[in-house]
Amino acid sequence: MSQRITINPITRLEGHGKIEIFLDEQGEVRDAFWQVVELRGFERFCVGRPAEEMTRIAPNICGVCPSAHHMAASKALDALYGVAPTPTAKLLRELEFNAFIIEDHYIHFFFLAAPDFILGPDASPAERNILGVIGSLGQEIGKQVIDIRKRNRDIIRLLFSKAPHPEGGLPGGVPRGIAEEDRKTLMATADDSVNFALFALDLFKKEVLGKKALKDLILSDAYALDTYSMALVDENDRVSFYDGTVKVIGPDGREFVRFHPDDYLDHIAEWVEPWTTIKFCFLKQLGWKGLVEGDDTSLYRVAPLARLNVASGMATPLAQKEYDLFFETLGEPPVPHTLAMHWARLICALQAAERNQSIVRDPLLTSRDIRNMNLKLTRKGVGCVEAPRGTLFHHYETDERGILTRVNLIVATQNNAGPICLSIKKAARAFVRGPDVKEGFLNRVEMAFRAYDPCLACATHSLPGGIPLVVNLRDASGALIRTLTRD
Amino acid sequence: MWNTVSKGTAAVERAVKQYLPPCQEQCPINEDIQRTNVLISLLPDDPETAAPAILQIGDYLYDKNPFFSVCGYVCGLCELECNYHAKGGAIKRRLLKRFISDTYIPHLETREEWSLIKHKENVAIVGGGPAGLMAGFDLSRRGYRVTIFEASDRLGGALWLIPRYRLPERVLTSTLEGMVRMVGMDVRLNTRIGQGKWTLEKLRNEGFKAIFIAQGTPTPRTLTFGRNQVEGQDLSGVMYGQTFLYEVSHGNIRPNYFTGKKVLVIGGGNVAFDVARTARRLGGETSIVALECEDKASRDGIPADVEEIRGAWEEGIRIIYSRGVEKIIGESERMKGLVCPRCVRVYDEKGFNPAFDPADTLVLDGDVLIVTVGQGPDWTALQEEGLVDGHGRLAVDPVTLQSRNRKPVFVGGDLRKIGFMVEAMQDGLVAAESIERYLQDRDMTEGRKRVFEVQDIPMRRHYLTEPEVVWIPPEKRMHFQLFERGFTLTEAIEEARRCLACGPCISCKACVSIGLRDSLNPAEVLTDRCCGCGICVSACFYSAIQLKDVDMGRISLTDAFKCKSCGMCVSSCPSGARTLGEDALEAALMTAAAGLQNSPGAVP
Amino acid sequence: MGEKPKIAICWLGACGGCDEAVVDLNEGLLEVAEAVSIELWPVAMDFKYDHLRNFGKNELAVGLVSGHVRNSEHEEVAHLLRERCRIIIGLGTCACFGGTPAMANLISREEILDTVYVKAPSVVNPLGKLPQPETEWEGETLVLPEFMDHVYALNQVISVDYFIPGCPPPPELIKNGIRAVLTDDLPPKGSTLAPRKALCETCARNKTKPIRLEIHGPIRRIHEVEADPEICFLAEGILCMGPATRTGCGETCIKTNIPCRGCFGPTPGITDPGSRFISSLAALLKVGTTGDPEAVMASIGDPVGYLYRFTHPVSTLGERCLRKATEETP
Amino acid sequence: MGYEPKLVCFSCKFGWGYLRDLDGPKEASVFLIPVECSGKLDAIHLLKVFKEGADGVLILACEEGHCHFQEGNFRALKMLYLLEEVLWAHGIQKERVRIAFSLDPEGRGIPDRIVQMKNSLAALGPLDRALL
Repeated sequence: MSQRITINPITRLEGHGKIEIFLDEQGEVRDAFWQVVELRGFERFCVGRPAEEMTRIAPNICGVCPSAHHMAASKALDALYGVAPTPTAKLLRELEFNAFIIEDHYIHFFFLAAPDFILGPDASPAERNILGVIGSLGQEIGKQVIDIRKRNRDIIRLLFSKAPHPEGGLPGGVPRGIAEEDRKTLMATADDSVNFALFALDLFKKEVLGKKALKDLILSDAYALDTYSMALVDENDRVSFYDGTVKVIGPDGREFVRFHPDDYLDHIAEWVEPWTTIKFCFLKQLGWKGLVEGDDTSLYRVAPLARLNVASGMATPLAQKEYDLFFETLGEPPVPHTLAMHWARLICALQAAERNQSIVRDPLLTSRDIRNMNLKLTRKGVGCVEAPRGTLFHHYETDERGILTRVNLIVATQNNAGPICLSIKKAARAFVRGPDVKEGFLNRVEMAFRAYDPCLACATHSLPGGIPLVVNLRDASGALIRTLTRD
Repeated sequence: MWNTVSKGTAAVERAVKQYLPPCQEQCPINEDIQRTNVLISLLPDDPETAAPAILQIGDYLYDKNPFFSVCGYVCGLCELECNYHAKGGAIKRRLLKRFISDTYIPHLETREEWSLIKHKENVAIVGGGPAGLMAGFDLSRRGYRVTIFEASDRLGGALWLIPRYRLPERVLTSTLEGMVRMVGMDVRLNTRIGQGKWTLEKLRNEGFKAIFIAQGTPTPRTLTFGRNQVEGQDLSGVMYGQTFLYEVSHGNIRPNYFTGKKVLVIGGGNVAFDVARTARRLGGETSIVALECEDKASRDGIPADVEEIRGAWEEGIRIIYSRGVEKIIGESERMKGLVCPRCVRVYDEKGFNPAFDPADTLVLDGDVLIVTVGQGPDWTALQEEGLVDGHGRLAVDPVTLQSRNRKPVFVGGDLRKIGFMVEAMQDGLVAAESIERYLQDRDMTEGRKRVFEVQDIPMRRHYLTEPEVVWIPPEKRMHFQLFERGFTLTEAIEEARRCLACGPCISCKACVSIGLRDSLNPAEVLTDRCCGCGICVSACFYSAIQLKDVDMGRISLTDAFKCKSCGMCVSSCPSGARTLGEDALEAALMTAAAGLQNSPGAVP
Repeated sequence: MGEKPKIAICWLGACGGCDEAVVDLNEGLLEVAEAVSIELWPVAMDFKYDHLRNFGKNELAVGLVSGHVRNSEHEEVAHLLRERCRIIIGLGTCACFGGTPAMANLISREEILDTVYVKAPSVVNPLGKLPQPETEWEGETLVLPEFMDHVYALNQVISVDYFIPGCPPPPELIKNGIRAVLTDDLPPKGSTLAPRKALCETCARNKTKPIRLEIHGPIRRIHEVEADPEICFLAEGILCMGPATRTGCGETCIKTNIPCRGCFGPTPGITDPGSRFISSLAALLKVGTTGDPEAVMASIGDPVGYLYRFTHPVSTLGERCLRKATEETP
Repeated sequence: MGYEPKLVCFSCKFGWGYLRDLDGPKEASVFLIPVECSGKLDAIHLLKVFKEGADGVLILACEEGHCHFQEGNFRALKMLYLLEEVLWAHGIQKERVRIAFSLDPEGRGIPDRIVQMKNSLAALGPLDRALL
């Protein structure tokens, strides 16, 4: 009598989705499906809008990583109007983007992921959340987390009006400059962010790596996946967020391809499955080979772990030290351990904080020259950034008046869609057995996708949908035997 | 059927503090110009159905201005101030009134008089000119028993000096006769007050409780040069403009009376031009000698209207500017010519004080000389009646027109101050009001002086150019028929439509009067919704809206006097903070919506 | 009843921005967590949906529901929340008016699916497969929620007691909203917990505006122009939806020198701010004697995109109602 | 041909048919709404009428330069140009809204303008209400 387990809705992530697990007669997992249920159609209803409005429409794709879409849209507009941002504008954009990387990585680690580590995967759902984390780490640390996030988001609000949904990115510039008086608070924020990053890493080493059960979990085969990896790297092959070329390495670590974001269509393709609204990205040259890992896969992973695997190092000293420790502990790149993404995420946040430390001290920061006005409409523009959740592409085409005729988006979590499915399948096979399934084990299945910090609103940017995770157990005929309630 | 109501909500509201269109503010009797213009613009365009409608407009005009038909031929004061002046040409208001009067005069002749109960005191009016008649008309309407004492053999006074080619006789006679008949005034012709037989004292004894003296200015002014009279004015061939026009109006001058004669007319005013153009029509080779210079804009500019000058010039009349008359050359008791030194200055700070350059003298020869240098009142009668002050000037209160010396006596018209016909009519109305206050022993001056603010020109993209007024070609004008062609019905409607109706609704209400609209409530602001964005200010074409900072922040305010309740601001307000009260449009939309839903027309 | 009042924070068709706004209460979030027990908050807490089903009718004090309704599960959840929460607050512009994704209402569902899954240049979909409500896999069926062909605002599906607009809603408004519910000092049902007037009321640029606000000649788009930070955008011919949008956001966009796009929705008494603003623009745009009105009006480029960016489902043409007749409206 | 297009006709009282009481013979599918001035019309009025079931709207405005309220007719024209794209986005062709600038005090021309408009609407066929 085969069984079916549904985790619906999946929680502590951005977006709506559910997991279906099918067991065979012996209670072994035949297969598991991660279903995303959102679809909105930004790519279609943005056609007809003026291109420059995209820096205000695109952020509405996702409330957790709107700055990523705002920045990708700004860069796409730069390309569309064939204009480079003024040096000060570029600095201000990087300042905001790094601040966003910092606050976004910390909301994921502390709000969404930490409950599984600090309280443990088997903690009761009622406590297994941010309030539980603050309860166990103490109000002091809780306040620090909240404060550092607040101050970085204030940088976003200062430059682009709102967080979430920053607005006003313009081709070749930014809407407002920074006054000299602002510099003092910016410096304080940047410096404190670096200190906090180091604290977070120590916390991770103590609370996670320090606990044998969790370390084994990280190193366990259940959470390992061999796929290609893709990330943005700067001119000296270091991890980069705002700009750079896209580098892809194979499961064996050898460089597979390196391309300029404008040519993304030659390398990235999307596959459609009827049972989910998300599209699965794969390497076009290899063709779709199904949801498989190992040598003959064409799937690739993005986001923090991929960045470290792909780049030959971090762009800032302190982060570089953590980078070296990371590979000393987990082995030569490419590290397959999915849960290691949490650690990589903190290292990336450290680099962003260090980078901001130098940006806020740059004399050019407060100049008034924030707009490059010689715009020449080229009617096509691709903007690419390394969003917190992975490489993000915005591709716009317009008519002669700059009204959009085509919009194509490859969004961060889409790159990870295939690998997430595989990780969930592996975790389900490892932890789910027989008719009575303990809730904690289902949570371990969810930990498989949480590591990726998926953002389904982005991934599907097409249509909203889906309700939070509900667990139903059905017998082979599909009749409901028990509904697993978590209280 | 086209019908204009003038009672109830459709009545024009008495102006308190108010904007008026510039034409009405300029008109001495504040005629309802805008209302009647709009009514004309809404006339049906085919003559039969239009006629009764025109009569209704005429009746409305007649009610406040019995002389409106005459005004339609001679007065254009309102056009000088028309807002359209600067943008495409003033509205031809005079011709519009003339258009109405062409239909109205026959109707007036057979119109049934008003039945008025004359229960109040007897009032005597001395002088049957526009001022006297207007006072009598108004007082009779108020229930006073009015008797008009006219020195000459007909009413009308100076109106008879206006030549027939400008004012047709029938229009004048019907108007004068109509006024007397409509209000039932008692008229005593050929009775001159002031020479023994009739004195103010006698009138008092006859039971007249108040007397209004408006004898006008019958005596023509003689020609002077420096301090003294110009000699030679008694030569034959020398006459005075007034008496000349008076004789013409009586038909005592046979046509081509001046054929083959050279006629010289002295004077620069409209009357001088009337005289010259009449002389020209009587065959005379006419020239005008004016003291003033050609440039009308300058202080010494010639006073005659531009149209008069153009008409005279077209009719071959020579105009000689800046020339005085030093001497009249006579030969065997007949006038032969003039000695005319150049006039270098007409006025100085003290007033009329012409200066001449004797070196530059021109000698003009001519057979006839008509002196038209103004006219004055009959001073002796005034002195006898004790109406003058120490300096020999008329002792009269300018606001109430009451004589300072003798309380029951009131003075007005040209006698008091030379002016246009409509200014004399204004004096008549003012005197009537004063007489009633005097007789009812009420305060004489309270609420009399009312100042109106003038509405400026509404904003629009295209301002239309004025229609071209057609005159008979000059060579065909040598007769006393009208030389100016009036409006046809379509032309009148077109020109009335061009009127911008820039005055406020409450002094017009034409559209309410013919039932086109039922309410005119000004736009109302819901201050709890208005955020002070100012879009309504630019939506209003009449600048009736302004933003004001009040304690609750910046909100918009509507000037109820300027608002035309047209609804532009209501539809433009993004917060829906403006409303016109219950609006017929919303109601009509509801019914249409209901109708649309369940009406058939479904897809087959 | 010493127990803390229960609240649910749930998202339907949403991007998570409103939940981020709740997180942005920062320390306030801890205070809220003290005062109430959060029984549902998918983005941050593991309470599964069944947990909510176990509550009785109106057992929860308030439901903070963000996101519009676009598929069958949204609708189901909306009704679920309505039954269990005494007060439902529509949180954020998507819940109140439909939000940006509601612009999809102008495009048929089929065309969206076709564009996203077949025509997109990066898609490799030889068989033209589309997401299906049901998919068979080895004897099992995988179910996806059924997508409606229209995006509904929340109160077109369930009766909503109060609204907190904004994209995202400012954290102070959320905090005041929650406090108002807990201390029960609430305005009449159906009202919006935000200031009542339009943006010009509080916008600093309103003071320096010319007396007659007029736009001569074409509208200028934000990338073509370096706007003066002191002068009203409309006075410089740049489209700003401020006059048609409720204030309360602190004009952060305008302070960042970019014009308002109307995310706070209409002011009280107005349901379709976009269409209302058409007439305002018709009044503002002075074409001048020689100008060509058609060209000047066309200079706006994308009227639909500006006017109905956030409010299409509540606009005159876009309005539809899913509510069953039995639902009493607030 | 069963299809009878439903038409709403706004007419300016100062330019059209004020000399004849307009509620003449009632045609089921024609709704005549006199207004003080075409400029007073709000975009929402037109949109509501389409939403309620109209297939077309005819606005009878005064001739250029002859608006009693100065520029109401021009205001209406500007509003219609702005409305065109909004209507088209909802599947309503711009031919379904027409504005005529003229003066017709007797309203003699109104009936055949309505017939003319209904014919052009009939040619367009029933309004596709998918997006309404």
